[in-house]
Amino acid sequence: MRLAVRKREEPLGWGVLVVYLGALATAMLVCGLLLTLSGKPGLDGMLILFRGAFGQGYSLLDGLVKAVPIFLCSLGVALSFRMQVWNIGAEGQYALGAVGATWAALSLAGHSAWVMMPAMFVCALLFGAAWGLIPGVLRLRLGTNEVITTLMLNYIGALLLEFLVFGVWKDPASFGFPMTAEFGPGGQIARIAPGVLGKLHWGVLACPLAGLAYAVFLSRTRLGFELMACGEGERVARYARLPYGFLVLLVMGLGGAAAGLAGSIEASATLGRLQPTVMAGYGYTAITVAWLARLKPWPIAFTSYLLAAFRVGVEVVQLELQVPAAFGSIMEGAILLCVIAGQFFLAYRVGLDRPATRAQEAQA
Amino acid sequence: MSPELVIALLAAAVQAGTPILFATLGEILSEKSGVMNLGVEGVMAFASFAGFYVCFATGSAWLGFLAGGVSGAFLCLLHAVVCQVFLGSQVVSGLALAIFGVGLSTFLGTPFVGTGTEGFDKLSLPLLADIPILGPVFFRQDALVYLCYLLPLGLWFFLNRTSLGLRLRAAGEMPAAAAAAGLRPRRLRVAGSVAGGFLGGLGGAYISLAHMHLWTTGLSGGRGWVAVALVVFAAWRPGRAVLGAFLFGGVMAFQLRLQATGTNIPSSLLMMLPYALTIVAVVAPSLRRRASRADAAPAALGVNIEPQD
Amino acid sequence: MSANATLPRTDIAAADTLPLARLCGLTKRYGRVLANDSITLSIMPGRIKALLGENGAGKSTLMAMLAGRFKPDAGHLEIAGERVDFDSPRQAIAMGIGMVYQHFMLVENMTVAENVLLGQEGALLLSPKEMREAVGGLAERFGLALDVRARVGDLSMGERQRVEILKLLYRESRVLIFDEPTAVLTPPEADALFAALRSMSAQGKAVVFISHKMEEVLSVADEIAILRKGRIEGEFTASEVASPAELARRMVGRDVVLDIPREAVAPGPLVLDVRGLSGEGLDDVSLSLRQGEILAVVGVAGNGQQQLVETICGLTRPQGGQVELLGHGWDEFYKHYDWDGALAWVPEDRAGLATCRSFDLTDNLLLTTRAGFSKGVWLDRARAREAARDIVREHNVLPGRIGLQAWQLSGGNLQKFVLGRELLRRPRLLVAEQPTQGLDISATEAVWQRLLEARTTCGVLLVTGDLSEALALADRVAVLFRGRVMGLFPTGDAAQVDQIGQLMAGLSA
Amino acid sequence: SDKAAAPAADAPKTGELKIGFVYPSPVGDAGYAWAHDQARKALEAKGGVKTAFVESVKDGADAERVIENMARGGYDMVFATSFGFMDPMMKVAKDFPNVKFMHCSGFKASANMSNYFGRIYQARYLTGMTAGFMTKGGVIGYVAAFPIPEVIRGINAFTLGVRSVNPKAQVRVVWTKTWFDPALEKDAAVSLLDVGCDVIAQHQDSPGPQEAAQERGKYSIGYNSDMSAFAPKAHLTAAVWNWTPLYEAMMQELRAGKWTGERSLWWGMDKGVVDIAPFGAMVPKDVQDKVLAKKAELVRGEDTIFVGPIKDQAGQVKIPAGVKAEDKELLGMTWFVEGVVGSVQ
Ligand SMILES: Nc1ncnc2c1ncn2[C@@H]1O[C@H](COP(=O)(O)OP(=O)(O)OP(=O)(O)O)[C@@H](O)[C@H]1O
Ligand SMILES: Nc1ncnc2c1ncn2[C@@H]1O[C@H](COP(=O)(O)OP(=O)(O)OP(=O)(O)O)[C@@H](O)[C@H]1O
Ligand SMILES: [Mg+2]
Ligand SMILES: [Mg+2]
Repeated sequence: MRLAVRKREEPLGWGVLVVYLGALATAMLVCGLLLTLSGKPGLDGMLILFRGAFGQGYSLLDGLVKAVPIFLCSLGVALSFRMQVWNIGAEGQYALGAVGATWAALSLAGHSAWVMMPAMFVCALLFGAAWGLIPGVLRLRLGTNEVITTLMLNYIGALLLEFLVFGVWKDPASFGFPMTAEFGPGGQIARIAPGVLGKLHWGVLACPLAGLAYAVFLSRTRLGFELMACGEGERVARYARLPYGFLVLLVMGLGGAAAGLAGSIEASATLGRLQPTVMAGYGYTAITVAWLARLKPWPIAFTSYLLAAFRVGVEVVQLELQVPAAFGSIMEGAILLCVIAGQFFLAYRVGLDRPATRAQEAQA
Repeated sequence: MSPELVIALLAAAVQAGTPILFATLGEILSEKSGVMNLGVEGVMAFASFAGFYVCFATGSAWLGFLAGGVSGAFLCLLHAVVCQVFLGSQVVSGLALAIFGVGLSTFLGTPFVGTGTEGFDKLSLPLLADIPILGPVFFRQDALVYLCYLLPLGLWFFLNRTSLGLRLRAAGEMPAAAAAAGLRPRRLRVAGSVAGGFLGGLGGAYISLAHMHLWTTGLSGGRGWVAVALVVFAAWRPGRAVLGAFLFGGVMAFQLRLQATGTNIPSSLLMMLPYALTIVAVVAPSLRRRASRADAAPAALGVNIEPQD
Repeated sequence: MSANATLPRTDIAAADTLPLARLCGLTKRYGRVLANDSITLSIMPGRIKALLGENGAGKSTLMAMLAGRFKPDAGHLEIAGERVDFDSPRQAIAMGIGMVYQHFMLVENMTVAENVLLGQEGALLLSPKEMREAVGGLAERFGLALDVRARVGDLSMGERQRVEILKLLYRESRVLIFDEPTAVLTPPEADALFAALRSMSAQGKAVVFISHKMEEVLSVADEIAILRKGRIEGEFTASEVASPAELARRMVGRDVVLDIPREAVAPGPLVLDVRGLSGEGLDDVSLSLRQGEILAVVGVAGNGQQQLVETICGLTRPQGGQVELLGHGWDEFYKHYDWDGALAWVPEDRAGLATCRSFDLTDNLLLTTRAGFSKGVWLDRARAREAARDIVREHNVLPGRIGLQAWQLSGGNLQKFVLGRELLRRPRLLVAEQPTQGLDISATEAVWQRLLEARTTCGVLLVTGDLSEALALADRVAVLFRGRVMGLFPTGDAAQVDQIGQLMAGLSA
Repeated sequence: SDKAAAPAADAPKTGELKIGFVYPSPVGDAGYAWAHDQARKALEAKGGVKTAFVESVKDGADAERVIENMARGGYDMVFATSFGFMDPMMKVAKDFPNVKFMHCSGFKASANMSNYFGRIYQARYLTGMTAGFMTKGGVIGYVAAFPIPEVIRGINAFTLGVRSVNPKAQVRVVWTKTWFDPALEKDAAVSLLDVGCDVIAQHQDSPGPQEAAQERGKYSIGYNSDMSAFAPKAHLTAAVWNWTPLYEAMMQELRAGKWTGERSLWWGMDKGVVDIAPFGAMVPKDVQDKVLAKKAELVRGEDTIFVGPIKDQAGQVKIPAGVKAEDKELLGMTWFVEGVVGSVQ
């Protein structure tokens, strides 16, 4: 008898929940221990974390607001990961989306929302898509590795945003601080019901729409099917006459557009203007989320929310226990590592292997 | 720019490139064995603290340097366990490691912020330092830079001229073949990953012990991400990693000097230079020819070894 | 054949010699599947043992346990009379057991010398020169022509196999196991392999080889063991078997028609016309194909077959010469490419190219037929499921559930499914590459039957390295060598047919 | 302000005060947030005040949430210490009229929100004088983080100080686009040393530039706090923050029920919020005396630093002779004075 590891033939069903909860509990245990070691109440810390993340109506809403850009960026990268195109450039595409929306908002300043909003979204989508298409084209035309180009374009995109905000777009009324003028009422996404729903803004609607589009596109349309088939490699794509090149451009473009949309929503709804701090690393978080969720839309939504809520909760832990902000990173890292390790049990069955022969079977 | 300034620029490029080179070589080693580690940033951050701390506590710079390597190896062991034992996604695990390592270094290091250490001082090599141009650029650096000159050669030799190197590459190219040849690819990968982490850790320790001589948080400052990108740029070859790291360091040093001499170009645009140049450097060769097969990533890079039965 | 007609002997070891290796009651199960059920077998020095059985009978599993890759659930191994337990291939290698796996275990990005020495380097430091000399000398000694500096990825299948054999020789293995070694070889390469096997067994080594080809089993093996559903069905010496047909009967348990009657079908219109195709490794290739006809293109792999197929199937544009498909020029045909009623292609690599590993059968059906199952931008999966179910039923694809993913199907069943899918497209030109490679005899029979039936509605271009397959199916044969057509003649022309072997080697008649 | 007159003062507060601090960066960095946190600790040490802080908070939604959480949590007063927290704080202030809000480095205010800052440029002027005396080649390097008014104002004051004692000297600026990357800041300093600078000043949170100067045997000017520990041989002096007086004054106002919104508190050397660090041993006595004499003026409240004529880089007069620049102008400064070499972006 010994430990045997075997690939599961059937999906795990409800066991999934057990596995994830187990992984989460392990991570919490580690973090609680760490807290205790640094002289803070470990158990309390974890309770505060959960209270901060899920305890009140407004904390739920705060998590939701924070999840919006993560979710959108994550959908974008998940799409390209589906066909093994390693777009890790959501951060840069997000920046360009914010830039695009700002450009529209500044050019059309003073118009009504009916004019400004569509223009801002279109510009954000286009700018983000264009930023995504650059590595796409380079890959198709010159075989350039997209990992490196998208990564570098992240830096360049963020610097481009800075260049504009520190330069030509700087608001004369901002006392020289790097920020554009406010977009004005027509260019700002309003909060849905400030009293009741807190900071929740209309931009959140983009999430179900994008998520639904993602799910329907992949599972119901021919192009979506072709996209997933391309994920099996370029050779299969050639054999099955799949439009590989077009799809590479499509996923890079759509991924960029999704990230761009996130950027524009963040600029318009939560800042109301463009400033460098719009860059908050959502594009990188999105990659983690996409992988954890195994590129599936529902899990992406769930994971984005969880991660966002968790970050909200950590702030409360900071406030109440005065732990350094770095503790949040440690916890996040620990949770990720535990969950990834835990996913092992989703795909494999571990058990004690008992030798059985046909003779024994006959007896049974 | 005057000749002296150019020489100073090149010398600065060598120093700025050194920690990146350590980390890039480490990542090459890891990826050659089939383990992609996106967490280099975390490894460097953590190692920069560990290196500082041990140097601070023992007073020995070399011990500190070693401790940087060991701590990097330790973090990568974590990565190896998650990916090789639990078959977790190497991408996520690497990203998690980056978050974790940076957090841990800040968490542990906060009480020591601002503490100085001895570290490594500049050490002119006799004779060599007096060679015109080359001397001031290459041979008036610290001891670790000289170590770093030898490392690419050593890594190349290890990968191509030793049996362990051959086995490691086999584990990265086709673990099943390695297993059939009686090797243990999983262990080889863990070893490759840990050894790579050791080198990455040395790069981190370099920053706190030689580049700076003090500890504060955030020392790695994004250099780990650059190292990951440079591996692709270097096409997994130690020699080209040298070029990449020093080029990157050089462009960074160049734009600072351009500002220092007085220019009207906005700094945001100047800061784009290293990144834009990296893209150009990756694109340019492919304009002429398709990348050769030897330039390709290890065939099983990032692909976990499935359990046999 | 009923079980009591011939008493199944589970062990025919001679009592006086000690077996090199003995498998004692080996059992292995995969989940619900009992792959090997207490199998006992002796492997004798100086003898060649063939292991025969249908797809999934458990041959590979059994040998993988002997080679230390898998651990048996029950039973044990004896090497030279001593009981051993292998934890990994390392111990098996040390005990002198070497295996050439069906899918070669070679690192494509390394040289021949590096592959041979992997794990056996001896010293800590490597000297490329010494490595080359060691491996080169060995290759020379055993007459295996190879460039030891070459990258394995650049080698033909036959050459790769030689690398695998070199590995075993270098390790001085005494038990040599080959899993379907000839599946990817052309006849001349197979002959060379058999010569090597014989010389190795003459040196006192024990050879075990797995095969689906009756003729070669009878010509090479000293003794034959038959596996069925994880159990030894019988073991006998090769001389006890009179003919391939008898062997097939013993294996499958029923009569297998090896000679499928091939009635001529009235030739229809021209479906393929290749004139003077050159470039990309091809040199002035001309051939034509009519509906109702099977044209076999034979040759050693790597002589331009792939380029020819890729050109015809629309992956590469012809550079020199002309290709006419169904009466249209190449450009025109592929500009108005239609999934239905035109061209279908059954590629050699059914697991990696023709299907997607992790797709279920419905999605794999859609891979080439999706245009027929879509309304506008939407995909009609319900209808595709019906069609997949039909294929599974009609072509007897086991285990018959369309929800299974491609990797869960055996090669033979996957091939039947791919063929069914491609025929669903009602092609008028069917290109089939190595359609029965690695398939057992009953699956082969089924595939052949389908191809012959297909003739009535289309022309079939059969690209194969298996001469017997070409002769059994084709109306005409074209021999390809270094991108040139060395001969093109009807299979009825006995004189020319005898020359095929020479033509394939580049010697013109 | 178009709002109603400042609300009447509250009733005096008794019992323990609950005060929240929001920092844009980790407190561990010996820099900007650290300086604020020193004052927070001083408050706590004095007793009667319970404080809490959240560090590394991003502008925008994150800041709003953190400030709001503090307001909800029953904090009496919240200090937000970064310019980017201004708008979020405004939003929260509207929803929580009973909580007092203090925003650092901005310009907006409301009934229950005031803003505050310190005239660190006064200290910079003094350090500039020191550098001007100590430079041999007349070229001084300045490693700067972001081209925002606060930094530009500091560079200008510094340069004016330099030129007040060394009219030919120039100040070369290198932007790092980061508040905190020790290695990059050090590299930037090295690049300045390479072009002949012999004193290095900084508007950065890490001591990286100090190290560079010491390694090359040149001089340096610190920032935020006394950085002499990092470079004892190079460190001439530093422009340092001391927030304690301001924060303690706020506590007193709060206790006495005298705190009001709608105010802009821009405190300088006279109130002790900014200062210079003790001089290094290498600074000659007469230099020290001259600088301290100027400091005495500032301590008396005689701030003539930005009194014209002041020309910009192109030689155009920006502040006419005899005119003292208004605070509003200083808050939005986006041009370099004559003597600065470098791009203002
Ligand atoms: N890794 C595995 N996991 C689960 N089942 C397996 C695995 N490998 C083989 N099997 C099952 O074990 C049985 C024996 O497989 P095996 O590969 O030994 O057959 P084989 O005789 O070599 O077939 P073939 O002629 O196709 O090569 C089959 O029923 C197969 O489905
Ligand atoms: N991991 C696995 N889990 C379950 N079944 C498996 C697994 N791997 C292989 N099998 C089964 O093992 C059988 C034979 O596997 P193998 O890989 O030997 O096929 P193959 O030899 O390529 O087939 P063929 O010889 O027909 O080309 C197949 O029926 C397949 O279903
Ligand atoms: Mg098999
Ligand atoms: Mg097989």
